[in-house]
Amino acid sequence: MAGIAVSTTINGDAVEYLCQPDEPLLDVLRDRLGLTGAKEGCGTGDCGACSIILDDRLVCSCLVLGAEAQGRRIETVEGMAHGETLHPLQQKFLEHAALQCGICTPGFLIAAKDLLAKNPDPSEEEIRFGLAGNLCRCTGYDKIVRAVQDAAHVMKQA
Amino acid sequence: MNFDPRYANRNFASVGTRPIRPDGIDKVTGRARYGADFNMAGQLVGRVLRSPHAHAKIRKIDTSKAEKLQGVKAVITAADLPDLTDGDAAMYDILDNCMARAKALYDGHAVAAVAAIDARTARQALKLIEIDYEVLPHVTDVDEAMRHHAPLINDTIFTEGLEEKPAKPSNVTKRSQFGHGDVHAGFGAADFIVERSFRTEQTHQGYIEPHACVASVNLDGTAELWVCTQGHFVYRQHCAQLLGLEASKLRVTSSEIGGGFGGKTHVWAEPVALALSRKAGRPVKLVMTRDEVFRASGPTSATSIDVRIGARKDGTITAAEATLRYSSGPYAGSWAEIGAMTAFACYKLDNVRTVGYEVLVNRPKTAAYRAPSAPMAAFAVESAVDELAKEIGIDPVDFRIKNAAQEGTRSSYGPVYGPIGIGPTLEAVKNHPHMKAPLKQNQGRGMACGFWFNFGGQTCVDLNIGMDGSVSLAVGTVDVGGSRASLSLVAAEELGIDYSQLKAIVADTASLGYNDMTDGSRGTFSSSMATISAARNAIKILRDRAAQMWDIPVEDVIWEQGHAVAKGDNYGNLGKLSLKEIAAQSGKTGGPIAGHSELVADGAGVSFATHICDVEVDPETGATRVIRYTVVQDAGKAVHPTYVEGQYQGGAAQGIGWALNEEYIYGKDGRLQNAGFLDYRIPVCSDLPMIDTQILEIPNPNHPYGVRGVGETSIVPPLAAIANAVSNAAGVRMTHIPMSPPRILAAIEAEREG
Amino acid sequence: MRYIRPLSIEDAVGQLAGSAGPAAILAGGSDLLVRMKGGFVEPELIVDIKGIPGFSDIRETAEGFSIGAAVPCAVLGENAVLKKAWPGVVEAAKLIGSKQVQGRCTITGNLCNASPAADSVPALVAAGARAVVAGPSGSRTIAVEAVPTGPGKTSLAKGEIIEAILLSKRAARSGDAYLRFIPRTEMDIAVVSAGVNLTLDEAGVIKAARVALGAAAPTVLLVEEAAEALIGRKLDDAALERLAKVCSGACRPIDDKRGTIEFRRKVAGVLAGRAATTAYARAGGK
Amino acid sequence: MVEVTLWGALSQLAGGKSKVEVEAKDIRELFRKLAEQYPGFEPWIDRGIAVAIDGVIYRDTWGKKLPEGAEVFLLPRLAGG
Repeated sequence: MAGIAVSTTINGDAVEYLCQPDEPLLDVLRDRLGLTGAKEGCGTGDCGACSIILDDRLVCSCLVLGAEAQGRRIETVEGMAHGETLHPLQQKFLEHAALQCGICTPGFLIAAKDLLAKNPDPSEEEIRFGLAGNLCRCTGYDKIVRAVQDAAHVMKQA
Repeated sequence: MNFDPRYANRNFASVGTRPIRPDGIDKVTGRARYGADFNMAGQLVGRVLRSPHAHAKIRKIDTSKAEKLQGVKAVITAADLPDLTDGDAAMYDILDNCMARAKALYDGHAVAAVAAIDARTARQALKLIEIDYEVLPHVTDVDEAMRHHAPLINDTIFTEGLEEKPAKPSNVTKRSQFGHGDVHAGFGAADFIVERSFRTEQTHQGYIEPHACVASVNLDGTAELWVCTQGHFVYRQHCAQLLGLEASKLRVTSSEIGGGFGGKTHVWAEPVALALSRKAGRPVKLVMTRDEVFRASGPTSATSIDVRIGARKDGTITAAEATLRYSSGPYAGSWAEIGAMTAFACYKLDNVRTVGYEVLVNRPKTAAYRAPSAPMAAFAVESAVDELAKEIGIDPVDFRIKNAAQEGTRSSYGPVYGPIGIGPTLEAVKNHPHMKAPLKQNQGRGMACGFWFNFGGQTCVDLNIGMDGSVSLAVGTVDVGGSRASLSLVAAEELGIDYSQLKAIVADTASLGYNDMTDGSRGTFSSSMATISAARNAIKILRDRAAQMWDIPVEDVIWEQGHAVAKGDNYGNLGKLSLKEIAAQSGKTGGPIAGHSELVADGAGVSFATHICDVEVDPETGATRVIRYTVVQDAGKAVHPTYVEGQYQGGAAQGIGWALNEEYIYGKDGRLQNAGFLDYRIPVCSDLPMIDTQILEIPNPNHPYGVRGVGETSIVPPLAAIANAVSNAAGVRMTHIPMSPPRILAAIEAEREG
Repeated sequence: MRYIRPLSIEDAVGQLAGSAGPAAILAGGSDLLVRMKGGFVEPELIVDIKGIPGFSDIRETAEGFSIGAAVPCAVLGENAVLKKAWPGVVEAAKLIGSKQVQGRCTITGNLCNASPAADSVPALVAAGARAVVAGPSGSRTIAVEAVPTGPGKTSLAKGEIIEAILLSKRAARSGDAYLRFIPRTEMDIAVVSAGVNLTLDEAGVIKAARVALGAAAPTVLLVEEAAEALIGRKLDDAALERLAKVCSGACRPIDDKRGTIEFRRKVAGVLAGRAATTAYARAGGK
Repeated sequence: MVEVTLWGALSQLAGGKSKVEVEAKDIRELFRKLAEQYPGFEPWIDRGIAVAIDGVIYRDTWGKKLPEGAEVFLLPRLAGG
C-alpha cells in the first residue's frame, strides 16, 4: 500500500506528509506530525476530544481521512495562543477552572472558538447545544459554560 | 509519625484563595502529555485479542501464524506470564483479568496480545491467532447468578461469612453483615413500615482518556513504564509482583491523567505491555480503544437491594434493614460490603442491620467508581426514606433532620461519629431558596443525602528550596483534578510565601518514596498533610540557617509570614530574613534547603452531602430533564474552593447520568451491546443545568487545617435525589436505575392502568 | 487499499464499477470511518466524491432544489431559502450527530447508510424527495424511499452513486416538520421519529399529507393510512388522536438497546401528533 | 485492656463473639494478640483491617495508641474511587 502525499496548511504553516489511504487525520496529526493536542477519546466522533477546524468548519479529526486534507486549512489547539498571549478562551478556561483532568479541554477550546466565530453573543442554551458534541466527564460543564460566556464578553469588547 | 496532625484554628492567607493551577497553561495549549501522548524510539504497537464469549473454556491457543507475520515482534498469552495459580488469590485474579489463563470469563476478556511494527500489522496478527473455545453457559444478571441452578463461574468458590462453610460452591463469594440493636423489636415499635426492592444497572466511570501506556523492559531487568494511572507506585508494585520484576528497578512515571474516578486504580494493560516489551526487546505502546475500555475495564456493580424502614408517628425511625446484592464481575470483591456499611450511615438508628452479598457474574471485573458502592445503597435507602416520610405525612427534609446522625451517634457501620456535617447540610438545604422555588406542571423536586468515608494512606512529599527562593514541591499522589494547585496553596500557607513562588509536580516512582494511589478522596487530604509536615521540616532548617547568618541560637529564631524573625529584646536591630535571603546564602550555611515528609495520613474525616434536584418529566414520552440542581456538602476546609466546587459539580453530573441514562446493556448472548459513547449515554452539555454548590466547612479534627476529602461524596446522593424528583413529577415511585424514558413511560402507563 | 478523488461523475462511476474488491463512497465519512475503525468494512477502494463539480452545491431550480451528494448538513442549515421552504427537512438534517459531525455528514450519506433510524430520511420521505442516481448505464431519478431496502442495504447497483437529492418547489399553504425521540438532548440515534408534510386549502383543511416514521420498522415507513387520517380535515384533537393511533399501529419496531417495542409504538404516535401540529402551523393552519 | 468490637465476618471466626477483650497498647499489638487468640484472623489482617478508635478510622497507622477505655471497632479495609 503506497503512501499518499498530502500538502496542507496547519495553524498557518505549510505542512507536507505521507499517509495511508485509511489513516484518520487525527492519527496523522498525533503520530506523524507530533501535534498531540487533539486527543482520541473514542475514534468514532462521539466525544469531540479530537476536534479541529477544517476550512472554517468544526470537525472531528478522527472522522476525516489524512488524505482529505490536501489543499485545505487546519486549525488545532496548538495554534490558538499567539506568542506569549493566550486566546481569551484559554485564559478564561484557566480563570474559571473549566478543566479538571484537561483531556477534553483542547476539543472544547476549538469547539468554543468555532462557536464564538459564528455566534459572538450566544445564550447559555446556545453554548450548551453548541458544545454538545464535546464530552466532559469531570466538570459537569458548569464552569466550561461560564468560561465561554466570559470569553465571549471579553472578545466582544476587544 | 513525628508530626501532630490535629486541627488548629487559624487565619489563612493562601488557603481558600482561587489561583490558576500550575499545570493549567500546558492543558489549554495542548502541551500536557497524557498516556497516549508519549513515544519512545523504536517503539512497537501493542494490541490485545479479546474473547467474544461471555464464558468459555480456552482449550488451545495457536499463535504460530501470527508470529510468522512480517513485522510481528512478540505474541503473548497467559502461558508467557507467571502462573500464580497456587499463589496469592488476589494477585492471581489481577493477572487473570489482564490475560485469561484457563477460561474467558466475560465478553472482552483479554486472551492474547501482540506487539508489531505498526497498528495495521498488529491488527492483522490478532486475526491470525486461532483460539479453540469451549463455550460455557453464562450469567450476567446479579439476581440470576444467585439462583441455585445458575451457571457456576468459579467452582472453587464457597461463600465466605456464613455460619458454616456451604456444602456446594456458588456464585456468592461472601456474605457480610453490619448493624446494632434489635431490628425485630424496632419494627415492632413502628407505626409505619416501608418495604421496597430496588435495582441499579452497571455503569462505567466514563473517563474520556482510554487506558494507555508505554513499557520498556531492558535486558538487565530494569524497566520503565509511562502510564495514565491514579497510582503509579501501586502500579509499580503490582506490575513487579505479577511479572517477577524488582520494584525499585521498575520506574513508573504517571502521565497527566484524563480522568479516572476509580477506574485507573487497577492494572489492566500495563503488565501486558511490559510482558510484550520483555519478549520483543523493544518499547511497546499499548492504548485501549473506547470499545475495549467499556468491554474490559472498570465498570461498577449492578445491584439488587431490598430495604425496610419503620418509624413512629412522630417521625422517629425505629428500625432499618437492607439486603444488598452487588455484582463483582467474575472475581471476588467486597462491593456489597461497602454498600452495607454506607447504606444507613446518615442516620441515628437504635436498631439497624444490613447484609451484603458479593455475586460473581460474567461481566468485566468490577472496579471502584467514585465512592464505590455507596450511590446504589443511598438510592435504595433515600427512596424508601422519602416514601416513609410521605406515609407519615411529614416533610422529607424535616424527617431526615429528625433522624440525622450527629456527633456521638453510633454509625450504622459501627464506630461512634466525631463532628460531622449531615445535620448542617440538611439545615442548609431546608433554608436554601431552591427548596422554596415554585414548580410547574410535570415538574417534581427531590432531595437526598449521601455519605462517604474518605481515606488517607501512605504519603511522601519532597519540598526543595532553590537558591533564588523559589520552591519546588514533589508529590506522589497523582493529580486528578487540581491537587497540584491545592498543595501549592498549602505549601505557600505554611512557608508564608506567595503561591507564585512555588511549582508542584507529581514525581515518578524513582524520585520519591512510596505513595498510595489517589483514591478514596485522599489526594489533597493526605498530600496536604505531608506537605505541611515537609514545609515545617524545611522551616526548621530555614530557622537554623537564619540563626547561623545572625549568629544567634536557633531557639531564638521564629518563622513568621515567610520570614525568619529573631525573637527577644536583644535582637531589636536584626530585622527579618526572608526565605529568599536565607536561600541565597544556603551554599555557605550548610547546603541545599529541603523539607521531606513521609507519613501515613490517617483519620480522614467522613463526609456528608445533601442534594436538591428539580426535574420535568414528559408524561407522554417518559423523557426527563434536570432543570435545577443544588449540591450542599461539607468539605472540612476548602483549600481551593473553585476545585472543590468542581468536584461537587462533577460528581453530581456523573450521578445524573447514572440516574437517567447510563447502563451496560447485555444481549442474551452475554455480549455487551453498547460499548461506545454513542449508546453508553453520559450527559452532554445540553443535558444539564448549571449546578449550584454550597460548601460547608466543618473542620476535620485530624488534619492541621481541618481538610476532609471532597472528591467522592458528591456522586452519592444524585441517584436518590433524582429518583425522588422523578417520582414526584411522574406520580409513580421509580425503583429501577437508570430511569430511562422507556422505564419511566412503562411505570406511568402501569400506574394509569392501575 | 486505494484512496481516489475523481473530478468527474463518469470517472467516479467508472472507478466504482471497475473496482476488484469492495468499494466505498466517501462524502462526509461520518459513517464510513466509524465502520472502518471498527473493522466492519475494509474497502479496497475509497472514492472521495467531494471533488466532483456540483456535488458540494445546493442549487435552486425551476422545479425546486437540488442538494449535491457531498453537501454537509451544516450547509443546509445555512441556506435561508431552503430552510424557509423545507424547514422539516433542514431540522432533520441538523439533528444528525454533533456540530462536528454536522460539518461533514450529508443527507445522501444518511440515506445510503440505510439505517432505519436515520434522522433525515423520514423528513425526506415525508417531503416526497427524490434521488438522482448516476451509474454505468446512465442516470435515473427515484423516490428516496426506494433507496434503502433494509438495515444497511440499498437498491443501488455496483457502480451507482447518488448525485443529488431533489426537493420540489414549495406549494402554497404547506409546511413540514420532523421530530425524533432521544434519551439525551443531543448526540443520540433516534429511538423513534416522525416526519410530517402537509398542504392545506384556503380554509385550513388538509388537502395533501405525507407521514413517515423512523426506527419503527426495518426501513423508514411511509404511513399511507396516517395521511388518509388527516386529509380532508383540519388538525383538530380528533384528527390528532386518530393520527397517533394509526402511527402506533403501523409500527413494526424491535426491542433493542435503544428502546422497547411498546415504547416505540407509543412514542411514534406522540411524535407524529407533535410534528403534525408544527407542520400544520407552518402551513398557516390555525 | 480494651474492648474490641468485630464486624460480622470476624465475629464468626471468633466463635460468634461480637466483642473481645484484648490487652494491647497500640494497633500493632492488638493485631498480634488477635492473631494469637484467633488464628483465623491472620489472612484478614494481611489483607487489611481498619481500626476505628473513638470514631476515627485508621487504616495503616499500626503505631496508633489505644487509650484505656477507648471504643475500638474493627472494620473492613475498603477501596475508594
